Amino acid sequence: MVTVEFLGPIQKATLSLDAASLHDVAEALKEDNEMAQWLDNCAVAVNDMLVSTLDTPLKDGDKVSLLPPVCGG
Amino acid sequence: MVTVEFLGPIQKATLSLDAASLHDVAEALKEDNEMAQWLDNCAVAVNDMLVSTLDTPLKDGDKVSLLPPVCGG
Amino acid sequence: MLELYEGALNVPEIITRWYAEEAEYNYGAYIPFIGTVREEDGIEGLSFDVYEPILNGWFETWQAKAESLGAKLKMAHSRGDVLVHESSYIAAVFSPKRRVALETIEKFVEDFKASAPIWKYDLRHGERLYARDRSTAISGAGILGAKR
Amino acid sequence: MLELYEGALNVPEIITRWYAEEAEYNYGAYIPFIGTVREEDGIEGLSFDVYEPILNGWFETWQAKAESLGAKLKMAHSRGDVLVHESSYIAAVFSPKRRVALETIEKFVEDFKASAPIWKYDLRHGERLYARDRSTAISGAGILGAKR
Repeated sequence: MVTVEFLGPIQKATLSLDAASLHDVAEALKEDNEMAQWLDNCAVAVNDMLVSTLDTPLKDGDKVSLLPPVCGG
Repeated sequence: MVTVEFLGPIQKATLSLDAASLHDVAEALKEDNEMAQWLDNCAVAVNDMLVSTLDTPLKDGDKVSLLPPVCGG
Repeated sequence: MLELYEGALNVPEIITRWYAEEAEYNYGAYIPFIGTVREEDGIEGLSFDVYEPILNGWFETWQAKAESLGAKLKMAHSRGDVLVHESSYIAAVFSPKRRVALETIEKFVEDFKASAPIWKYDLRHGERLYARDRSTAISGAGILGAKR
Repeated sequence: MLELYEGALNVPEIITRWYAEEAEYNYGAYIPFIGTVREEDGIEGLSFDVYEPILNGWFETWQAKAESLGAKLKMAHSRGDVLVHESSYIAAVFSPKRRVALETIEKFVEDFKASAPIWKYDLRHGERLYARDRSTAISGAGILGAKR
């Protein structure tokens, strides 16, 4: 099981799901209509490191974070 | 008569001389060996406005200032 | 050094303390950038969410870059609500030389705006509204939405 | 506003007073640049001569340029002696927007170094030695030395 957390303005509770890579996370989130507005503009971190490909493997206990568009300052 | 003042590191007292333009000031200063190291690198102001040509006319009471290389900050 | 505060920053305290902290380290240039909430479009203020683990990593990467130039960075940011004319952000560079200081503060502040995991909300009639139109997708965003 | 002081600048007083002075004017960005005397080559400090009439004119020209961008400039500089690790120079910009602030402080500080009528001396064993090798001829200098 991995956990998927949604940062900042995404109003969604943390999920737990079975996933061997980020492809599996992407498939699960595409089923969720609420997420449609976010998938194209979120960055993704695994265990707090940003990643650039869905091929990123996942293992039990990993934390996946979705980071929507930012505006600090 | 115009006055010629020497700013910053130029160790020279203010001069008074007859001059119809900055050409006359340049000629007078070229006679002065102490000034040889300064004439090529000084900017010139007339009545506290920087000028860019020796053709600048001068009238009685004008103040000419020589500004050697600067380093503020 | 990265400092996070609840609510508005105490700008005089922070910028003078940072100056004092580095006074003996022989830096020739100190440039703090201070960001203040502007009164516009009738907002009462802004509010911020900060995701600290990734912000720390981003800041440490920048600190290493600054150190390689002989410089040092400091930053302070607010969480939660900051009212108009209060300040929410200070970024600062110390450097032996002015050119490095000027170039580093500019690049640091611009990358901060583009990359730091901080989310901004307008405060309007007591509501907290995501400032989506002023927000920037982080470089590399969108992989989850890509077609297989 | 241009402020000249005998000896070292009181940096905390100046940068916090400037912040307070502009607090209600809805500027989004404040960037002070603080220049501090570095300990190098065994100097005890630096010393400065300032020619105020031309400095004022130079500063007013810059202030008008800043105003045309909606920004405001402030500057403080020392006359006379400033010891190592003391500060002699502060330039600051206030602007509604960050890009204008970052670009203006850089251009202002660089033009200051090239153009402001201020002369620097090293203090060494109590002597005041013109820092000729670090000084820059003002743009257009040299007309008096030209051959007729």
